[in-house]
Amino acid sequence: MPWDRNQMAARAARELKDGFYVNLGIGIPTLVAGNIPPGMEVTLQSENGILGLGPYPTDNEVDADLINAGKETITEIAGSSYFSSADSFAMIRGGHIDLSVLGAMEVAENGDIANWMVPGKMVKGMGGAMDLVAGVRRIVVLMEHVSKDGSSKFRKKCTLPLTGTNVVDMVITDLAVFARDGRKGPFKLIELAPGVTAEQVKASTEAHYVEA
Amino acid sequence: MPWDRNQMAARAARELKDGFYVNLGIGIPTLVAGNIPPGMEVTLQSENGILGLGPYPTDNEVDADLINAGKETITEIAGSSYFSSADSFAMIRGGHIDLSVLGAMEVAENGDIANWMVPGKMVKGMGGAMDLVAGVRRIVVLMEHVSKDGSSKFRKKCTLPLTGTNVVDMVITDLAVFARDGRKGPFKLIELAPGVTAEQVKASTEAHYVEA
Amino acid sequence: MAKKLHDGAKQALAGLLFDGMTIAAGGFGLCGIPETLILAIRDSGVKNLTVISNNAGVDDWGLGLLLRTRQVKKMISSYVGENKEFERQFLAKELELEFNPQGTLAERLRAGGAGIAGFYTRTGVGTVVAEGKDTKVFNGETYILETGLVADLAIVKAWRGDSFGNLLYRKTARNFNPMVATCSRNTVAEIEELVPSIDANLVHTPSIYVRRMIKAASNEKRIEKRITRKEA
Amino acid sequence: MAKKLHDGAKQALAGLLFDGMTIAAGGFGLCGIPETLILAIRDSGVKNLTVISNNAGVDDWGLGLLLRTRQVKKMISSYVGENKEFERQFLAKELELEFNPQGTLAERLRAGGAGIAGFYTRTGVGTVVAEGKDTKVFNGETYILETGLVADLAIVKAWRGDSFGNLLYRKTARNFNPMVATCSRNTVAEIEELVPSIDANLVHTPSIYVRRMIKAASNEKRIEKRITRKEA
Repeated sequence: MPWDRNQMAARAARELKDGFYVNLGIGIPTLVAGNIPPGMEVTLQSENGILGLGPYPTDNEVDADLINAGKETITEIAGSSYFSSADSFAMIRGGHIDLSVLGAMEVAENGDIANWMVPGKMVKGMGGAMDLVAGVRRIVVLMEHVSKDGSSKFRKKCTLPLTGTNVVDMVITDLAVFARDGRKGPFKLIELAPGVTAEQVKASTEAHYVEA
Repeated sequence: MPWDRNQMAARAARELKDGFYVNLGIGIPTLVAGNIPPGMEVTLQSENGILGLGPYPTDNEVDADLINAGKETITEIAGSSYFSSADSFAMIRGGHIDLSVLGAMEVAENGDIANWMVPGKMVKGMGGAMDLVAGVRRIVVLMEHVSKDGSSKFRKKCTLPLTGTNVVDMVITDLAVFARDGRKGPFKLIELAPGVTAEQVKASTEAHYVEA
Repeated sequence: MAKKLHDGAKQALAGLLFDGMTIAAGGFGLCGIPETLILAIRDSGVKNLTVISNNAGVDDWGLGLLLRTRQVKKMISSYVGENKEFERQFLAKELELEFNPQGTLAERLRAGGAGIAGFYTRTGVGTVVAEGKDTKVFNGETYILETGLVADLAIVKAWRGDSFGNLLYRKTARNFNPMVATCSRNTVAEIEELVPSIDANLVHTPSIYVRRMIKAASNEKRIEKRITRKEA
Repeated sequence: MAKKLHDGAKQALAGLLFDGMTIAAGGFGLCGIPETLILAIRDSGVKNLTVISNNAGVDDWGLGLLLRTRQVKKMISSYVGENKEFERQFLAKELELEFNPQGTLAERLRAGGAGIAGFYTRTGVGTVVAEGKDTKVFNGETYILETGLVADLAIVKAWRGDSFGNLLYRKTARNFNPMVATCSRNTVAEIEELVPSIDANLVHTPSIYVRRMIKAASNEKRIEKRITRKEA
């Protein structure tokens, strides 16, 4: 049975290590926060200028001056700090964030990613996505294995405008996990969702990858 | 009678305007601080990271964490702020400082300045001098008219390694004041020290300039 | 010294507005936006504006107000998804749009304020963002050249300010405000609270960057996505 | 989380030192220098160092201690006038020296920490500093290309730190420390005071930049030019 969204996020959470500084994208990646193993200290950054994100506020705690990059109300925790957008992206671009979990529309077998625009649809903008994929040390993508029309989202080449080239280290879908080291060589199928077979994955994946 | 050092500094102080942010170099330029007209508010910056320099401290006020760019103990005043060296030079390089008064070994008739090294002598380094002449909106040089060997310090060309090219707006010596607008065209002799004649200035100046 | 604190937004903007000008505005979404100054710019009727701001407000608040009145010719932003009027004008080609990656936009504003004419970043390499831009290889990696941005007028929102013009921002309402404050010779700040002094060691924006200042008349601080959890 | 606070300088530097490495150090003159860590680096005997620091200490304090023991191969600085042993080694060609304008040095450290490979500045145009460097014209003015600096180890001095590694500096002892803290993956901070917490809104260096931390054992804070005025 394929992983559901929370199970996908839980699988991504297994990539975290104690002491990591992590940026989580909007959508499914935000579910990773709820799956950090107890006892592990992971500090979340949001690119609008906070290190040390706490949970959503209670009604009494809501503060219009305290939001995340998804513009949702949040809270601070012990050890938090605030900084400007320039300082925030200095942190991101300078390789100080250990890992980012992002959603995607497409990932290519060479590590390219497309997650910011669909030609013909209204373009909302890339926000911080291009900076994150270019700057964070390790990029984990969380996405459905196939799109609504059934086509593979892990592809030979991206068809949509790129967010970054050769930047993806791991792809976690509802069916399987693909990974590679040092952004070199092909991705390798390293894990299957329970009950999903390697053949099923093969059949629904356009990208070339190495079998486990 | 030529101006003495304090009179030169007082002449430089007449270039200040209410509300100016000013950086004063080491040496004679520091005397400008004592010559700011009463009632005029001028904020002094020091490039090691303070805006709003106060006077030297009393014995009780001495604080090792509070020095100016000349490494002298200083004080803060109402409205002061501290910042990093990067932020300090962003302020300087970005053209936010209205005026700087600097010493010089040589100034050329095209506005070049040399004030950081003498070949053959030990080189101490340029410190912030190159950043100041490149970034501050208006550069006023305070220097003796002639060097100890009697040669003109306001020259056709600088002979010493340059600090900056075409950056000087005004030269104040013990004999006279030369100025030009917009860093274009020749300097003009605009003022003589009391009792000093235009002929005397002419005789001891190598640089071409326009007579008053 | 010429007093920095002015009685109102109209007075603080007097002489600083002209048609066709470039205005940089602080804020992220509706958080930390100079609400009062935006309203005054709308009321001034100044037009053909190029506006540099990470976002473009919503239909009826923030910079969306200037879009509605058709005062904006061009936006330089990273994300504009929250504004239907924006979409309409853009699709009708009534509005120019230049997308910058958010970090590139923040750094371009800092560079403009810091006298850095251009800088090399990996952000956007191999994407549409790189089109037409110079590239250079450093240590085997390709970087693209981005340029500094300056504005004819910068408007920022701060939490606290003193009479000298030193500013403090609050929490994530800081965002783009500190760089925007540096990118113009004409920076006007609106502050929520005027305080007698700010600890010199803790100032966010030094007074040198603030030319004029007002007490904010509008502090609505709308929340775009109010998400809460139950009390424990 | 692995505890950032270590018992002493030796422990905090364990595994981070190797011959031929590059070390960036905060401080301006003798103000805000990581005294304790410099002493520990001296005692470690590590050699052939390239040291990035605005100044080189004095003969018997600060980085001058590492010059005296001949542990330094090269200095990258803006001003080194206070050190006779430095002069002797330099004139005897025992020591390499790269001068950077002070603002360029500060910006190169920030750029290195911020993933900016290079930037264009007017500083040094037409001087020896420009020799061998790329230039580019922006808006009719010539700028020179300077590159980002990174270090194998960064050492900084802070006033206060919390257990997370957030830092506060004091007055002009801040100087180069904030950029130096960002320019390495291995930043060790020595703090004068350990505090339970620092207001999140007022942190100078966020915890992410501090890998290890110690309480400073040496806080001499020598004054180079003690100038005083008479009591009023």
